[in-house]
Amino acid sequence: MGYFLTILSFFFNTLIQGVAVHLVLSLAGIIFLGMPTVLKASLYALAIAEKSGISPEVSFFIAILVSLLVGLLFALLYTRVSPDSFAVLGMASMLALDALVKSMDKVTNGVLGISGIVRPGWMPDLMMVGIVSVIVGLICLFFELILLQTPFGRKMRGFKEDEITLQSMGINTKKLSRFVIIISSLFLSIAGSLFLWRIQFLDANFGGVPALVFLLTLGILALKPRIRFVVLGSAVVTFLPEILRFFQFPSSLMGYIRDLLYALFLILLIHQLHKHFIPSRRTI
Amino acid sequence: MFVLQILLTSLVTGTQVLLLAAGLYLIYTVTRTVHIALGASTIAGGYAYYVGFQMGLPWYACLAFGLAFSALLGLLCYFLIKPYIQKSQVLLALLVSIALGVALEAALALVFGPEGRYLMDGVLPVFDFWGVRVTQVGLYTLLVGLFTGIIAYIFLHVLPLGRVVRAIAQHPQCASLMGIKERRVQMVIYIVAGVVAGIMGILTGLNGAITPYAGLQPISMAFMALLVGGLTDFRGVALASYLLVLIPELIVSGNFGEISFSSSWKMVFVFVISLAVLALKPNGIFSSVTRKS
Amino acid sequence: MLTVENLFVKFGKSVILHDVSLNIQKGEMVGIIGPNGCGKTTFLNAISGFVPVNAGSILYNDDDVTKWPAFKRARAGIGRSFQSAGVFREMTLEENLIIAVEHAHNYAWWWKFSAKHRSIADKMVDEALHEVGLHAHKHSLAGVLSGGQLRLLELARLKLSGGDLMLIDEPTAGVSPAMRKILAETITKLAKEGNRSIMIVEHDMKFLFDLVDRVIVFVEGQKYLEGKPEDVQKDKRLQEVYFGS
Amino acid sequence: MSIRKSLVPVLGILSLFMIAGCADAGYTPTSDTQEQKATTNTAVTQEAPKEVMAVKLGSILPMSGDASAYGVEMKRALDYRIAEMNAEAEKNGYKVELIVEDGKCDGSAAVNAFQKLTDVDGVKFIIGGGCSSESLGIAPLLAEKKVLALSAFSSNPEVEGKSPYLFSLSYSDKLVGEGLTSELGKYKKVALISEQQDYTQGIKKIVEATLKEKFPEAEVVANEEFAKGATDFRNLLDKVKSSGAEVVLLNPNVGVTAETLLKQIAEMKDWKVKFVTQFAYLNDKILGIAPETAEGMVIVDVPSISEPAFVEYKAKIVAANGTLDNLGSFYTATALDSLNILTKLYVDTNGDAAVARDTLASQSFTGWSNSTLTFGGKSFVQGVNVAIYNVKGGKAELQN
Repeated sequence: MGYFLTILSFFFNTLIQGVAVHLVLSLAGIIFLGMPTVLKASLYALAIAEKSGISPEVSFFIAILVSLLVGLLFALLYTRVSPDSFAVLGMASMLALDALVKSMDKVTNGVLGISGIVRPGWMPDLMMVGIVSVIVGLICLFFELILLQTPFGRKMRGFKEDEITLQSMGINTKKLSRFVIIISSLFLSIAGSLFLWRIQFLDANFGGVPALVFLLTLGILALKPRIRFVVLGSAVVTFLPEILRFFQFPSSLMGYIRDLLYALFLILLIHQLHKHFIPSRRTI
Repeated sequence: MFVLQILLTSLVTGTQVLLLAAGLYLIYTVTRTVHIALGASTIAGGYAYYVGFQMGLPWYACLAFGLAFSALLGLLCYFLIKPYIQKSQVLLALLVSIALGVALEAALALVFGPEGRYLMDGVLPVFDFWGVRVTQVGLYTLLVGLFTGIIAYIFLHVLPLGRVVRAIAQHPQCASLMGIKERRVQMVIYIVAGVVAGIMGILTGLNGAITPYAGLQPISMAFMALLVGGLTDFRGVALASYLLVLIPELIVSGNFGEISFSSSWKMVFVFVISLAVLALKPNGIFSSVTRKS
Repeated sequence: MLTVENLFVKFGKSVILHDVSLNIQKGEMVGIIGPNGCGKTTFLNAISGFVPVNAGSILYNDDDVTKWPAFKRARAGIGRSFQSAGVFREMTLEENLIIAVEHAHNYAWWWKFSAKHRSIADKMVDEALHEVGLHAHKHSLAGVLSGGQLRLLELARLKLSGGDLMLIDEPTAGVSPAMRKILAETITKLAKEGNRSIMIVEHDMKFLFDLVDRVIVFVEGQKYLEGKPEDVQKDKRLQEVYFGS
Repeated sequence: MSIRKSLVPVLGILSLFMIAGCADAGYTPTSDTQEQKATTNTAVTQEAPKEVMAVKLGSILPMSGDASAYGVEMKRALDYRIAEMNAEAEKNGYKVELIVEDGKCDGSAAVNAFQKLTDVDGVKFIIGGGCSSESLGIAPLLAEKKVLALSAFSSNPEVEGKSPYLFSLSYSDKLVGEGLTSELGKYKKVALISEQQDYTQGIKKIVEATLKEKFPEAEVVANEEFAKGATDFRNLLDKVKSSGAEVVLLNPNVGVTAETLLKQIAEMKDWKVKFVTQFAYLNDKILGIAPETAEGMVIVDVPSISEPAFVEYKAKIVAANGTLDNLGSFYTATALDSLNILTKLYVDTNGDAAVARDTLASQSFTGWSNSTLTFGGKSFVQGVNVAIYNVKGGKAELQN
């Protein structure tokens, strides 16, 4: 029973991250490579807050606050520098945060990571975590479903295709892009907190390039502005590694084979899907 | 003497970043693609040299083998990213490049194992002068860096092919109107960038050791040097490459009494400096404003 | 309505617009012509806020908009069309117009769920599409339309956005003669209905002279000639500019 | 509206779950290697004539990732011993079944493996975690589920007192740290160079604490850390040299990093200083590369087991299942001891982990790694002392 629950909560956890990636990458076309950084920063906020004696619920809000703060930093950066600089700085921020976390071991316990993270009282065991993940996952999915029907959703789709035309219609595209980066950061930290409460251990190597490839695959699978693509993408990304379990790979090579297949899958996926992708944003 | 030693060692590291930034500069200006996989292909070039070294080939044969492999890799990267360059889909080109980088690194780890490898046995020969030391490989790196810089300058500003590259960079459509086979030039650029990156991978490997996952940090630094330096002028990129290596090295090597940062903090300072520069001057230090429309 | 005083626009060292002053009354239609690279489009970009101004000022309905960002000027009523038709090709014609309607009338986020709002918006969209004769393609993606049809859709959207100054950038570029007649009618209807002022940048002199009240000729970023279409057409300085003395 | 259209795939996915759910019952994760599968099948089909107790043990070991060599080699030793015990199943009255899960030397993977072992396989006795990060990861979950875990090579001092159900037969790094500090304390100006990796960070923390406590007058003039897998230490070494340190603790991870560090020290011909290091340099190949730089280096390491009976037994395992070089003699001994002790406790308490825990904490046992193995209420086994080596002419010679 437990393993089924793990897969279930992993799927819905991926769904929440899928919504975050769908909003910023698929809908708005913003190449936000700093997502793993936002995720890792909010997780460390949660873990450090809990370790310094704060209750899990309050620590959760601290994590949300930190993710919004880091999201805001990225949002301001997005409107300040060119999209390519934003992409590269996002990736470099992953390396910088990794170095920071591993060097400040007085605060973050360094390379050893933080273990023994306590779940909230009303969420004592795996069963409850699974149920909460399902509920929160559905709420986030429903939220995005509504969002796509609002003016904001249409403006985001317009933003991806032609920011200049939107501006000529009187829409503040800077505020729009900042809002979507912050919203996606919020979703990322919600997914991250649930993951951390399930695993109860924060590894210092969390959130590197594998996490980025994971999120980008989600983004590519759900490149159409429809909810069902987010669900489909999350399912594929959840069950893809499971297929690996049926091959008899020597376990010492398993990690590398998984990364290799994930990357090749992403390249093949993009190659197949790129025929009906819209050209990236036009500048006059 | 201590500061002089830090400067010299940082000069070698800076040249490594510069070599990578040169490859990136060519690819980015001509095809507007953020080619992250170049980091992994530098390491692959180093491993190709290692294979030759294991087979007991003399160093020049290993070098030739390494560079040939890097050129092939550059070609492979080009064919995989080509469809997205034409349809100017920057997002997809970037994602494919990241995935290519991850695939390459995972493949290297599978074949050669996660442990580091040496491209040369024993302690590196060292030159000592005025109380300062530099390894033989480090000296070669400086010479290669200087040589590449001069070639790049001549290539871009004197030779006809250089003008072609700059024409495509500024306005691809009218470049193809003038009969420049854009496709072929882009392919040549990817191969040249692959070879230059291969040289960097081999020199870095010789100067220390080579590990499969060592590609991401140098490519990030090279990219930030590209952006901080400004995309219009390679001299800006060259200066930014050295600054982005030197300033963090000095901070990390400095011993300011109580607070002293150890070398693991380097990447934090590289990021903070690039962030500060790009926030103040979004187009980089040396960029000139040109009409965008 | 719109007053431009001593406008200077520079890129690096090259001066694109050199001391340009201009005045447009409410409901007036003004045309701008001139050889390539004389700064026509840059002038539109400067007024609509897409290009920073180095010196001079732009007053619109007695607001100094020189420093305003593009979206703020658009909200104040400066509509803008583009050479390559600012239309979202991956969205349906209906969605293209709905974005304008819901933004111009700043509908609440939940308006799509209330039948009342939906019917009002539908009526507006249908009416606008009928006017430009594109109602048949209402639910198809804008990408399927031809160049001229895209321009018509853009004009329909401009009407729904409700600005009272329209800057139209080379509407006839790549458009068949038959379609040009429809474009001219649509632009005239657009101006007359809302008593809007229109500024059109155009190469096709015949199309422009039949349409506008006043013509301005730009040469090397300066105002070279101004006046009624008939006078400007007969003026020999115009021949010099286009066909060389 | 598109809600109806988007519900269809959602239902489709959930039904996929149902299948995955019910398939779950018969589902054994394939991370077990081939021969492991063989043992579980034989246990089911072969009807034991006499009442033979099935001893079900779980194990979390680093089968992939950086420390995979340790996990793979330890499994060889365990499999050999289990095959030996199961051959006399009728005589002993019990038959051992071991389910191995990959902890990837990573806390979150260890927790996943733990949840799978306890939820799916219902295991109450676990050999592991392997790496300290694995043990630290699962420690908070042991008491909650009343599962007893006995580790063979987790040596990070943070394991001490982490959970009443977590024990380690390995010496604590504290011992090695104190051994190193007593060498470093002989000098006034001390420098530390350590890699950002869980074993080396553990050592560094102990050395810092013990220096402050036992040798207050020794001043730490440089305390440098470098990222895992770094390959260029020249600026770092110059900084340490300029700090005027008289003794330098070299604290890298074993393998290429240690070799690269020594090579780059050898490049600094004019830097004569005393080096103290942990077992990473107890390797003639590395010392042989720069013998004159390594001359006089002090190496503090784990005791080695040289008892003939053990050496002979270990040789038999190597002949049957393959080399144990990475694991080394001490950790091969602790691996076998952990299996023997857990099996004995399982049989004596009939699989009751709580009673087994109390017995393990209080009583003493005999084993290969030490004549008497007692925990005395502590998480680490007591009474293990370190070995000091001096490097002469590129060779490490035992001092005491």
